[in-house]
Amino acid sequence: ARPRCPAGMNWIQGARWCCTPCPAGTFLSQPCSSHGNDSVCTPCPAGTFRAQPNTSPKCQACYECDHQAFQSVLSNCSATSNVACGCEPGRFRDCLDERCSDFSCRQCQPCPGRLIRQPCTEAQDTLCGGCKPDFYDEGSECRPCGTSTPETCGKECQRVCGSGSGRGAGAVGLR
Amino acid sequence: VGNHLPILQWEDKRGLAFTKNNLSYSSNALVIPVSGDYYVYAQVTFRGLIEGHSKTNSVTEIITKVTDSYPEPTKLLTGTKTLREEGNSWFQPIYLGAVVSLEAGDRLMVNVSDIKLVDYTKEHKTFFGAFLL
Amino acid sequence: VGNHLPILQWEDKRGLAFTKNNLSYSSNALVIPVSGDYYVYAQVTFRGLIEGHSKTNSVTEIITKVTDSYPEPTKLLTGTKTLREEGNSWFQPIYLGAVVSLEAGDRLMVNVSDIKLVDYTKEHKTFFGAFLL
Amino acid sequence: VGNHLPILQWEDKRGLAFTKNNLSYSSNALVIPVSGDYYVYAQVTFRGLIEGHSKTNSVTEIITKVTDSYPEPTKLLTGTKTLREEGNSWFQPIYLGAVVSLEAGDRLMVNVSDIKLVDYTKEHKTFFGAFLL
Repeated sequence: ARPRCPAGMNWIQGARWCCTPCPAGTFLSQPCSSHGNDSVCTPCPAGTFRAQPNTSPKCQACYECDHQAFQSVLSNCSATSNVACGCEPGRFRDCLDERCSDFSCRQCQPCPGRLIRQPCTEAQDTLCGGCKPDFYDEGSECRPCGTSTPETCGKECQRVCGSGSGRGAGAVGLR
Repeated sequence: VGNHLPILQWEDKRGLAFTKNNLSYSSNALVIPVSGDYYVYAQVTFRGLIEGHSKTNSVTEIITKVTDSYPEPTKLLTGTKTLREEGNSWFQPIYLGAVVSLEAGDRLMVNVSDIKLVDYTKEHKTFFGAFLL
Repeated sequence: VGNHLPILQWEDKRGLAFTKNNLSYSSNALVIPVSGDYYVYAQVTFRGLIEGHSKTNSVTEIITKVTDSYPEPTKLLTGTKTLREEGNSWFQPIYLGAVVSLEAGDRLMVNVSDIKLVDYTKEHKTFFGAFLL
Repeated sequence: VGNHLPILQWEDKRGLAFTKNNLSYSSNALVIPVSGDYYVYAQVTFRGLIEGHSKTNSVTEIITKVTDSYPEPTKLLTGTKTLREEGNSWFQPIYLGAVVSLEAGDRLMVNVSDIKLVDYTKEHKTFFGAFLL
């Protein structure tokens, strides 16, 4: 059975006594002597970290952001913290599950012809609202009044665009 | 930030289960008796819930280490799989195994994404173990 | 009720296959030479049949023990997976592995849900083995 | 015909990774120091690409041996699985492990069907190793 270490000290299996932990950002490269407070701590090598005081023989490997999934680095891995990943601009997190430790970054939907009820954020896609002024609802799309013709302008189109639809048709054409 | 997924409980004496050479089981964890390299493995069979309300999109199994030398759990092995199962009667086993360096006193646990989805009914479908090299 | 799923036959000499230290292979089974704890493993790659009539809903692999001390086979490890494969050209590997306590003379076999679905064409896709710890 | 699938690169020192007893890692391969029987294993977690142009129908992982005694790589273990994933954010782990007889100087590598589909972001999701029995 192992004796209990005083508060703030860790039992070291190899040395078989208690040592003061190394600070975050370092690891225990050599256990203390029996005095307990002379642990040899070495900085975490590049690409590794320790976020908390410890008596670990090694540091943890940093994660990497998944660039193939359009993740971006929110904060780089440092000696005391793992990398933090987010989404590239114009994208939001599509989480694998509630914890969202695995996610890919989907493009925010543009809401063509619609009002934006809530802009796209890191955590959530754009929330589209109703049709913009001068756009009428056609099935699941919002179409500009300018593109409708008397023949194609149904009830909703007439309600939004008025009977003289096609207003402002002007010289629209392919160039 | 630790890993707060539910921890599985295991049978360690009856049937095919056993512990020996001071490798013991307590509080849902295998306790490492001597420092060294261990082959650690676990299989979890996940299955759908007949009257499952929500659709399951993915299942995850993680073998985790808790150690005196560091205040947070460390993920050792992770198996995560998305599911495209219509209906609820589905089965999905996830096997994990690898060599890890462990210290005496370290504790090994198995975490899962949703404990309700684990098929605990048969010891040969869901199991967990380790041996010293 | 014993487990009457078909038993796979194995190659034990040619190519990557071998047996040694008196662990032998006979009548579709590995024969345990000395009592002890063994890591037993097997992978079966299942694949769809091109002109398969019926749709395959699931595949199952079981490592079974037959022992003199008990008249019925004992299931040691089971991997079972439901399938949602349209068409017939599908592949599904199932890997199993764990430590089990065995007696000298025990025989280990691999059973499968449907022998016609086993990809036996390449030794590196479907394999079976055990080693004494 | 040799096996020309892309070869994965590995971390061999940092985090959970380590090599010892003269089993070393160089040029994407584990190098076998002494002839004998080894348990060789690897897990690759594959995941879909968000704007993947082509739909992925299958993923394959192969543990391969290159040896001085033969000019072509030898496939030791293969895990191949078809995918029926609508959408692109899918995850699929493949684990392989078995005992193989190796010669000193043999080199072990992991090949995959498509390197872009490999989840390289976390050391506990994709890993590779071997130990002498």
